[in-house]
Amino acid sequence: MVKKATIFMKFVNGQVSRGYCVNRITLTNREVIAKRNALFSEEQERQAALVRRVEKIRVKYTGIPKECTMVMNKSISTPADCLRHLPERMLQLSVLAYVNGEPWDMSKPLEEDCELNFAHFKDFDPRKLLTVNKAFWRSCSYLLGFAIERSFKEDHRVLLHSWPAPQIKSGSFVYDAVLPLENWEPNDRELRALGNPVRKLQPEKASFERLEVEPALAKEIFEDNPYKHSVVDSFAESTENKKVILYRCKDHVDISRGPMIGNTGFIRDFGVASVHAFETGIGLVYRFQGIAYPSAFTMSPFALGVLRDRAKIMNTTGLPNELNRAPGDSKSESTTEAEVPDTDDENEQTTQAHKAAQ
Amino acid sequence: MSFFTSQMRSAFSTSSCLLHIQTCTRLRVVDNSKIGKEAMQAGKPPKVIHVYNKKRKADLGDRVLMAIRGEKKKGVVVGAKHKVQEVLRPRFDSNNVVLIDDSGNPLGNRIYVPLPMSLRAKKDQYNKLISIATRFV
Amino acid sequence: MSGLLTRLFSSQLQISCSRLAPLAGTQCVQHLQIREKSTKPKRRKVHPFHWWAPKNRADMSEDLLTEKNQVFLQQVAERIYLAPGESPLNEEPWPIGTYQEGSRRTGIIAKKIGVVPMWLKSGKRVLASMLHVCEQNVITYMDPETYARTRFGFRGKGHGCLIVGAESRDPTRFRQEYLDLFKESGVAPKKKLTKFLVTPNAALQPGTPLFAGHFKVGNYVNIYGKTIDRGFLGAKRRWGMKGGRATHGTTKNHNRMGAMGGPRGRILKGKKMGGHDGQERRLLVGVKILRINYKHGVIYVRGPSVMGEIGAFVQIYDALIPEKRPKEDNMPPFPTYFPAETDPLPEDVFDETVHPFDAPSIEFEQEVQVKRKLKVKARAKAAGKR
Amino acid sequence: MAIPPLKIAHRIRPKSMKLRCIQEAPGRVEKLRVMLGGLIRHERIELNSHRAAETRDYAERLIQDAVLYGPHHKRSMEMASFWLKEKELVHKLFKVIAPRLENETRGFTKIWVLADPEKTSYEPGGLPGVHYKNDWVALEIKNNPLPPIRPNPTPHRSLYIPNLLLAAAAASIA
Amino acid sequence: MASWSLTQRGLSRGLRLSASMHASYGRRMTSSLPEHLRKALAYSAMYPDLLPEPDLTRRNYVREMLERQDMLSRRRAIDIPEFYVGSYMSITVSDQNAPGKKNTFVGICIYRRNHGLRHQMALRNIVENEGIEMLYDLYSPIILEIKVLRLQKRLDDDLRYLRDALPEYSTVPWDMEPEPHREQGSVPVDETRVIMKPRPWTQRWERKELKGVKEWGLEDRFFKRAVEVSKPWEKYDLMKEYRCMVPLEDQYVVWKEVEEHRKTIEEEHKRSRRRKLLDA
Repeated sequence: MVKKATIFMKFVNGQVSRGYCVNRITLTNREVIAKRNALFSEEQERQAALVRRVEKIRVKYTGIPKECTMVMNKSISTPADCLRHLPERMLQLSVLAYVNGEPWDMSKPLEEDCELNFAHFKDFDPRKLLTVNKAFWRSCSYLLGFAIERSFKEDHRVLLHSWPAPQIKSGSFVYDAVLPLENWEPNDRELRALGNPVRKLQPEKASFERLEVEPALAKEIFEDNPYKHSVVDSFAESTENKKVILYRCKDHVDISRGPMIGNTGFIRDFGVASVHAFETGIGLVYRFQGIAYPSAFTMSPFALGVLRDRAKIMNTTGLPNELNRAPGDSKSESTTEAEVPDTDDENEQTTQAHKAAQ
Repeated sequence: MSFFTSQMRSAFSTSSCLLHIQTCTRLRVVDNSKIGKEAMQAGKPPKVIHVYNKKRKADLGDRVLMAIRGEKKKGVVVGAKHKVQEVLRPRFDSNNVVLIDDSGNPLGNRIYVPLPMSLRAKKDQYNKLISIATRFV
Repeated sequence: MSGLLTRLFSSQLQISCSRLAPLAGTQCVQHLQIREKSTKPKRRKVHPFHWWAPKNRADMSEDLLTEKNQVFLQQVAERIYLAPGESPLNEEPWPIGTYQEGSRRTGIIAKKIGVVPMWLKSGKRVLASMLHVCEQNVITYMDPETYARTRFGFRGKGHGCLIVGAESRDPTRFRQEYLDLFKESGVAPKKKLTKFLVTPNAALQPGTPLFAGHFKVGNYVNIYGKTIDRGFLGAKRRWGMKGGRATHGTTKNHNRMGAMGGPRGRILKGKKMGGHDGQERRLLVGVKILRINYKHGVIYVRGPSVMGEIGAFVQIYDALIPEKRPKEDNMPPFPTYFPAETDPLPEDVFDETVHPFDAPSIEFEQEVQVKRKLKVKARAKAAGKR
Repeated sequence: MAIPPLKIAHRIRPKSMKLRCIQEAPGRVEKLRVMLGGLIRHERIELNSHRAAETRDYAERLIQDAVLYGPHHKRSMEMASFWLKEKELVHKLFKVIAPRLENETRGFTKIWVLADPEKTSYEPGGLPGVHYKNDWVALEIKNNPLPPIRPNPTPHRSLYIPNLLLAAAAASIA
Repeated sequence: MASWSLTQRGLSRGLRLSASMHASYGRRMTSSLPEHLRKALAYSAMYPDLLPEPDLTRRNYVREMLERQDMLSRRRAIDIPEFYVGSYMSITVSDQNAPGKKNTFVGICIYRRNHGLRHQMALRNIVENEGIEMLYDLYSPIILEIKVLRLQKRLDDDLRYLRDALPEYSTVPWDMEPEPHREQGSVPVDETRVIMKPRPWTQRWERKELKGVKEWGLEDRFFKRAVEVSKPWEKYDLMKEYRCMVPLEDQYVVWKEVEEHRKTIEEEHKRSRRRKLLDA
């Protein structure tokens, strides 16, 4: 515990009051954010230090403008690093990497010789297109959590709950959170202010960092958030190597199965459309709904108005039991995604595309 | 004057290109006044030396001063080959004039060509002239 | 717009969104600015004023909407905006003002569509300009106090201001700032917006449609618009200067303006030279309406000199000079014409001086009758003198 | 002579060709004949945009007459044999091109703005970017056997996020 | 009527249908033009005034429609018969200055110009050895009567060269009686070819490619020069031709209205004209 405290003190130098005590049960929002961030950094450094000897791998790039082979560093180089050896236009376009035909985060290090490709929002391959769309929607949900945590004053302790699997057709991306407020109805200005942290992030092009950690560390990171804390074990069981996948963007850390888009520069007109409160077993939960679209497209304000108005309606994605959901059953994004039946048109089109390809 | 023979006429143009009636335009006398007849027969048609209006371009019914056989005579334009054709304004194949004296009475007593109907609006000025005309168009 | 859209969706899905009611009132601080006016007269203003709401979207190339979705957006627009001629919002209709001495009505927006000849009953041929009244609505009304506080409000002299918009356009073409201008009236965003000064008793509710019935045949109107843009012209074409000789050894001097010098070796200010010609705002004062086709909304005004090309927008409003103001015997509807099914307007109305095309040919009376008329006139004159 | 309207946006007034030869009018006709002959022969030519626009109008009129009246119409034949200097091209116009474009409703020719080859290689079938030569376009007759200049740049439009969202909104209203 | 119903469909659906219609006609009927095309050709010669101005920058469909309505309502009020350049005509107008307030002029129609309500026509005659021309607005309400004395065409569409031809070619007897002509069928063409006066002329007629001139009375150098300055490619200029015509689809809108007008009003006018002739 002492070690934790030192790290923490180092990181928030001068910003926290002197009377700070590690054993305090409740921390403020900012303190929690800083703590998670520090732990994440520490783990990242630790994992980086594990790679003692630099080994080379051959990465075969199979996309446009022409095929090539790059010699990269094993467990260090990421697809984002490979992109730097390609024309700048590819860097501007590419949203998601594909390694050996599988979606791969831009920030995930390459482990062995592989075939590399990239996907973008207007891809010719409909399968890739759907994956990219989902990654976009997922990243937006993630950033909604980022915005919620940063928008409230210090005396309002925010507990992020979870977000359902990305459902673009539901009209909005969602994040559920528990707030120490009763019957809070934000007005238009407050809604606009909620989206501000992400809108400021857009020109920064902050990248998403991926890290696989042991469940114990994940529990330590989320020890202040009972909902996240409780999900860690089930999440770790569902993954292959029994680890928990964490993502960090700026200083926000969250659990997700991924993949995420390369950076926040691909998001345009991020906005929070509405906030709905609903009663559950754990009390009042607020559902934040937002809307955004990729920066690869332009959109008329009128069309965006139509979509925003639709996003104001309560999004019922991931609420199967008539809004009654206990925190223990809460289906975090990772589990819910697997359970959503593949009936929507996107998947139909994918299967058709599969058949056509064969 | 052998100068105006038919062979020579194709060699140079006299006044046919002058479509406005203005100073130096040669006109055709269409009444039977003695001086007019003589001038036309001699091949020396009268030449406008002044137009009695502000525009200095004569239209149908305007008075002009002409040099004819060494004399100054007044006349009324009774036909013109306008370059710009206007509705209900007759376009004649030649620029016709009737010689008059200072009081507006014609010098001759016969007019050989039809006169424009718009001349009848100036009855108080050219009563005599209108009465000797045989035909209006 | 968003409020209307919310209504649309909520009515379908029956989920109340009443918690997201818009703000009670917008608070904005009016900054009063005092600026020194430049002494240099500005001949022409090419760009729109910087305080106007930006209109067209800059880049639409990456919309990449499917045809289905484009149709869907059109359908939404048709449903949420008022149809042409539909009554405005469900708020209380404003009281209709009554005419008093010195009242000033709104004008209407029209398009010049051509010049045709017409014949008067005397047989005289006159030219008439045809002005096609566009589909248009009142967008906003500013009362005199508010209007006086705007940039050019001092010109209003106690008048209020009506903003009228003509020709509905696809809302996906415009920016949000421009779309916001049409929130109050609920009409579809318009291509053309203009401002008319009115007295408060002639104020109209936003959303009110305007028609050709706003005027009557025989009224005199002012017409305001922009002249044809001819671009950069030489002195010969712009001012009708003579130019140089065509032949006799002339080189490069055929189209030049000749001497321009003035006293003491300088050129006088305002010397006519080559330059940009046209595209200037001009006012045509007191032209008579000879005929109105109410069915197709076409006004025929006397004279071929209405400014602009065919298809150019012009503004028509009542003449202001005392002799040509609307008179009591031929008073146009005040504050404007409201269509009533019980009393429809006739299709086509001619002025009494104009010969209608379906009437038999003109035959003049014999001279005897003319003489009698002259006598009557002379008598009337004599009576007047006494 | 009654002429059906052209199905393309044609030039309202002719513009100068800016030829090097001194005689503008006959030189213009001569140049147009060369370009029309090339177009009918190769079915796709590259030239500057201004000349392409001029040539396109004439090509449209020629093909329209050929489709409408056929080879037995005296005037159409006269026109074709004036504008196409080689006899075999006249034959090709009436026997090959006209039957092929019989049911074409939106013009018989097409102008493509040629794209930057580098940029297009990043986005297969992407947008026209900087032209690889200033003001350089391709003029082609429709339905030609040549490979297409640019494949459909957006084949899966309905899967783009704005379209998915709008389609869902439309479905929720209906 | 079958062809006209086709035309109407073409009108309602715009360009698309008509294009396929032309395509099918093009294949089947190569030797003779389809009936609706022939009708359009005949009407555009018969009623050149009813066609709008072909300049695309000045066209407006509302204006053209209203203008056409006015023209047809004027044609209802007064009998404006079919006539061509070259026909012998007599026109009576109201005139304040004329005795009896009516003025009649008889002559040969030498040209028609302008479109719509601005349409004008010029008559020429030789009266007392003086050539006189009168210009009329066709739709002016002061025109009381238009009579066609002899319905015919000449070899050229513009007879202004009669000003420089010998006077006998433009002389029309003042007291000419209207000649009866067949109501149906083609219009006779007067193939008179004129002899020109010696120069000077009002224009250089030898450069105009006139068909109706027999004797020019010119030296060879004039014709040589005419060949030098001629522009033989202009008749092949497809776009020039296209720019000075109203496209076929726009013409159908006009001819559809004209067809109805002919059925109702002109038949009545024709009957009354025939009755008058019989009475005389």
